[in-house]
Amino acid sequence: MSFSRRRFLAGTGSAGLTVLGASIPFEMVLAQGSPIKLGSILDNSGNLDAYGKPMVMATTLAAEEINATGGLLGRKIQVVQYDSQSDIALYTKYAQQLTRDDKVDVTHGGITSASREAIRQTFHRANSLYFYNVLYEGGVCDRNVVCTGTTPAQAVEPIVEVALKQWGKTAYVLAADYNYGQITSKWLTHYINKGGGKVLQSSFFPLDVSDFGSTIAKIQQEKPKFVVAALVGGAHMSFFRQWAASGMNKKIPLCSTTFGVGNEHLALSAAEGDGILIAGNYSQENTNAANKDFLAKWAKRFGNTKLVHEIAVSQYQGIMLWAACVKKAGSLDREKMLAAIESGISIQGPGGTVTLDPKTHHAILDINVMEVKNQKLTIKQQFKARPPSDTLQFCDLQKNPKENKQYEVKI
Amino acid sequence: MIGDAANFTSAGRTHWGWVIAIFILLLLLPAGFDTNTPTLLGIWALFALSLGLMWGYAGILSFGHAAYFGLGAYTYAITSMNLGESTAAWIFAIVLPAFVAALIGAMMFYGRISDVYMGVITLVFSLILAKFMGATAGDAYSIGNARLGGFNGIPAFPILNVPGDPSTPIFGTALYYVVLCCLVLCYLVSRWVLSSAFGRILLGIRENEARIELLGYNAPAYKTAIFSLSAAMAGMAGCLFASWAEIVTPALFGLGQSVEVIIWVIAGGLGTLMGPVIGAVLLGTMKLLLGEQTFIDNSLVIGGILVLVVLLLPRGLLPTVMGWRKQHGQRSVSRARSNSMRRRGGERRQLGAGVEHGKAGQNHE
Amino acid sequence: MSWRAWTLTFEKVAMDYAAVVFLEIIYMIAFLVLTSAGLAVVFGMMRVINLAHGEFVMVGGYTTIACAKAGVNIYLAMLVIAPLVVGILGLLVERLVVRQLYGRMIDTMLATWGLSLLIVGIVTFIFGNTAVSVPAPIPGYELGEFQMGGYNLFIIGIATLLIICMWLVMRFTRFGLVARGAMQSADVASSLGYDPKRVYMWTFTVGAALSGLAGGVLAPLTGLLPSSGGAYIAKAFITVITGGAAIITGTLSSSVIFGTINQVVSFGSTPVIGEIAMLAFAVVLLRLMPQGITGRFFRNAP
Amino acid sequence: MSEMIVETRDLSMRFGGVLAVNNVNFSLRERELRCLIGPNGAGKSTFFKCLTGQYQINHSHGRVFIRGQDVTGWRPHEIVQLGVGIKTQVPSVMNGLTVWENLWLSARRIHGKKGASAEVDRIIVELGLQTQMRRMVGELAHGQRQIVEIGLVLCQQPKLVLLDEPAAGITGAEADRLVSLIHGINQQSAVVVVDHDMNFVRMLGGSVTVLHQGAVLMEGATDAVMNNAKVREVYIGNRAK
Repeated sequence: MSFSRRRFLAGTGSAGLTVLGASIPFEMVLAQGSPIKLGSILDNSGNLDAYGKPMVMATTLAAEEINATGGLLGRKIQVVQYDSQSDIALYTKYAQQLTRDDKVDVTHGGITSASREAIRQTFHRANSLYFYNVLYEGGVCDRNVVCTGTTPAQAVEPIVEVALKQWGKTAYVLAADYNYGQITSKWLTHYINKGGGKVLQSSFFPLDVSDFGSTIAKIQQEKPKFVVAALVGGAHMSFFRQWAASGMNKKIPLCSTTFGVGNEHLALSAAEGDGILIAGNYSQENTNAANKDFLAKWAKRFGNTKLVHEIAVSQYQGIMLWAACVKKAGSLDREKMLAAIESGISIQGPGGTVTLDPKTHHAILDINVMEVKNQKLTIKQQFKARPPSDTLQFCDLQKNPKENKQYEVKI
Repeated sequence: MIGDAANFTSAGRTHWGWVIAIFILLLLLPAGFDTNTPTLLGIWALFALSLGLMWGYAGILSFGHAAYFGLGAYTYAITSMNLGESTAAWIFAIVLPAFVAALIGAMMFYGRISDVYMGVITLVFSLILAKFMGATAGDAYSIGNARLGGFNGIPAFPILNVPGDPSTPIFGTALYYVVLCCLVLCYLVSRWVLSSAFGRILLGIRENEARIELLGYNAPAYKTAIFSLSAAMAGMAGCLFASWAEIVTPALFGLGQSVEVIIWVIAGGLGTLMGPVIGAVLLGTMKLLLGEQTFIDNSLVIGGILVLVVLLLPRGLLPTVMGWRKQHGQRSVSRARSNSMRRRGGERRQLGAGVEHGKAGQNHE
Repeated sequence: MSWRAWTLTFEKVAMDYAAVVFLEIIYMIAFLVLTSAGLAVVFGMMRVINLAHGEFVMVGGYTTIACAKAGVNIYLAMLVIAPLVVGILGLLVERLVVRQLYGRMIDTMLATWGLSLLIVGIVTFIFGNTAVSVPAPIPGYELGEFQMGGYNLFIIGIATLLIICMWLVMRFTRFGLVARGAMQSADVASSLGYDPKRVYMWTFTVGAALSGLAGGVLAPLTGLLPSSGGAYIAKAFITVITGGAAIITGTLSSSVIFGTINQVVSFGSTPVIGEIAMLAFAVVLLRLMPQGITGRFFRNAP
Repeated sequence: MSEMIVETRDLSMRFGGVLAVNNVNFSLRERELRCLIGPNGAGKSTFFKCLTGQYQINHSHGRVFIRGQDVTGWRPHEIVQLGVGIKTQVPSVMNGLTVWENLWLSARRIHGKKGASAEVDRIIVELGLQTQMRRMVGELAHGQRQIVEIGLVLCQQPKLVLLDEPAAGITGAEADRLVSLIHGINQQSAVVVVDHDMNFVRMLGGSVTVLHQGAVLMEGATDAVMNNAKVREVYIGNRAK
């Protein structure tokens, strides 16, 4: 059940539930025996809600699905959902509540890398298992954490290859001004240099910047062959608007590491969005059975599949992976769970086969290079089972399980 | 100096009975309740107290008081990360905001900048800090081994520890007691300041700055001093907040923080010390409760309250209640009346001044 | 290609780039004028600082986007409907709140501040806390080597028009006469035989309508959140106060100063540093002229 | 200039186009009582504000000496600290504070914490404000507020007292008290009274300086000035307008 006000006003979903609100623990079903507690902190409102809302829906869908098939270890799952309202400070508050008060068995949450870094240590200290299910800049090496989203080696490298091949060798990088953007831009430079290209300039923008006039002029001054946008959030959407409004989308091609993740391609008109190149694990056009099945369930539960996007799917896949681990471990005991996580376990998700890499606790994923065509993400090229090779360079949790840091690429 | 307190009543007096009673109650609170939220409320109360002292007694309203709250928090985070030990960080987090405020205060008050114009400057300063901190994600921006982190803020810095012993951090109930003590301490300090000649001269400045100067007092110096003291308290609150939240983010400098504290003070009662504390606790509690549901947006409620308070009880909660309690005590009523009269009069005077200056030069004689 | 030809093309590009920068500066000035006009009218004539101004702008924007999404002609939406809606909103606010507080500047600021939160809450309740936007209705155009947003020109045009209209009204209409009187001292209106309360009521309504217009016109460029008002009010507040009491001259002069600083620095470094520079300069300016620009220079200008 | 307690040399004050004070040379001996008169717009208050530092004078516009010190460009509180007591045109008191508190704030600077209370009590008796001492000044009648402000001046035990229109808007009876008060003050200190109310000036006696269009028109004993044709012409001509 989504708790969006609009749904409430539209009359679907009862006022009672809505009043309960997204941040009050609610019984998914009346469990026989104490339920397994699955914590979740997501931005269900605010600047980042375009990412968060579908993820909350995915969480609900996954939990209901598991419960419908008898739950785990004979126990139902209870989702403890908090809305962090796009406010980093709330993440730490709710993370503390999840570990200290709710004593959850696992937490699937966090959207921006800022939020992840804000709560990761809290879970680490509390020895409370934490799944981060969003594409990110890679490098997190922490035995307590599982990252099921794509990393630069998986999504950024292929898109850079394609871009360099079909557009040319010089690029201009625009990135959100926080750890995701900063580190991702380093990886971009790394891969572009590797491909014999050159980054003319990288500019960073705080999440509340929504006027890109001077930037667009600067880009034209630099005359790159293509532009890479690692922009995040509602305010940054207006870059794509202003880019199109100035007619640049006809002159300099654009690729993005984040576009589509917040369903930007639906918010923009076809004229504005067409031709933007992106790469990710999921496209609604995936033909595999798991995806057909997933979309059907989603449509049945929420009316239509309009909002399904990359990280909603990886949230779903993350929960399913965790469920698989619980089944394999046959218990919620920490060591047994970690053993299961590091057993090379894998599932069939809407994004294809998802396998957990024992060394890094990251996912091995299929990658699609996609192009925006009249508000759809059409697949141009597929890469099967790409490993998180970036993180693999640094991180081996089986050799040194005590490790707890995030590695960055050195330029 | 207490000898003449009987005659000098406008500075208010310590209601020892209440203070002790409440203090004991709060001491016992952890027995019955989880201290996580009360700690936060205590921190907010301290923040409100810092503004209440400056605004209510010296008539200086800062539209960007969050600047000093945030400075305290960041200073603490950065210093403690570099030193690994919190005591020095704690002291620094109080001194630095005080120092910065002294500079800005001197700049404003010696420059004869008043009411709205002062409002803009205080506001702008907090905005500058917020903008800057929000744009420091690059690795270039790091102080010692603390990365400012821009939008990320600074997570995972050492929280407060028992002085001299980094291995035993203060959190949970212990932190609650620390906050409680800081709050009481600051309350008593404020009381002492107000009962001193310094405090009384501030009252004079609030009532009629020109006259105080014509009595031979250097008003800008006094205003700068109280501004700095208030900032020190705000900084202390920020430092405690950092230790409570275990993260500092640019939002701490934000407009929202500044607005909220103003609302707490005005709703609780301008010109009292207990008022702001009560305002912070009540409205803070409400904010947290509203935050736990998404049916009604909490800014809707907070905003509504502010409008109603300004319209219906311009003197704020506490003085109104006091007014009811002592309906028959002639003095308090008369004081109450002239208090509210003062607030209106005050606005008029500032306004008048603004207009006069605006045309200074056309009116010779 | 020959050195001469190369330098020629280079100069050509440099020229174009200069033109681009210049246009961006003008655009920022227009932006500031638009977003501050409403606040300036109210402050200049009533010495009331309406801190719900940003939210008025935001409501104007939402009105426009809502109408456009509902299929209404977007120009009709932004130029007529938005000002109308916000104007009415302003009228209500004046009658219900501001009227009670005349002469109490700080109290008015606090009440309107509360009002702003209230409006944010209501908009959040209706539209949800989600970014909304519409495509700009005007295509880009080529300026030599460069592509420019055509819609920016439209905004510049509207801002210029607005200033001219305000000046004409101030200069030639009875309302303007009373207005200029009221700017000098509050009693003038009554001495001219107008009920000050009526004058204030209409002033506030007009101010609100201007804010609505600004919101409507700016809506297509930047996406809107219910909290967007905050960004407007901060800039407008600073622009107006620094400008001082004279509505048009003040707003225009401070807009020019801040717009130029903001954009020049933005081009030199980043938009954020640009804004910081603008804010810092506002402090310096107020320190030098504690009564705002027009408090110091051209005092009797409208 | 030692025995001169106030002296201005070629003092001028200009507002925009208007020359409000036109190089005035004014001087006052210790313990002298001087009335500064002139029609409205003569520049009395501007001149007064130049003495009190409320208007800053830059050195190109003349000099002001008080008690032998060149105070040109000083700020009010610095001038006051030389032992100058000032009462401004509109009664400037702290409305939100009680009479006692107002006086205490004044006495505090001279008499310190200990002495202040005693001094205040003494002054309150002297001014006969016992019954009002705990009332808010804001609640008092205009005349009483004037008295309180005189009290503020008294508490400072000034060597020089500057009074701007002390008689404005007070009743006849109060006027008499005011006169005796001022004479009392004049026992220890020099007094400058700015006023345009001729009768009040007569009651005060002492010498008179007449300002006209920012310049000194004439100076002398009260009666002499009052009967001077030029002065009358100025006043009456002014009335006629």
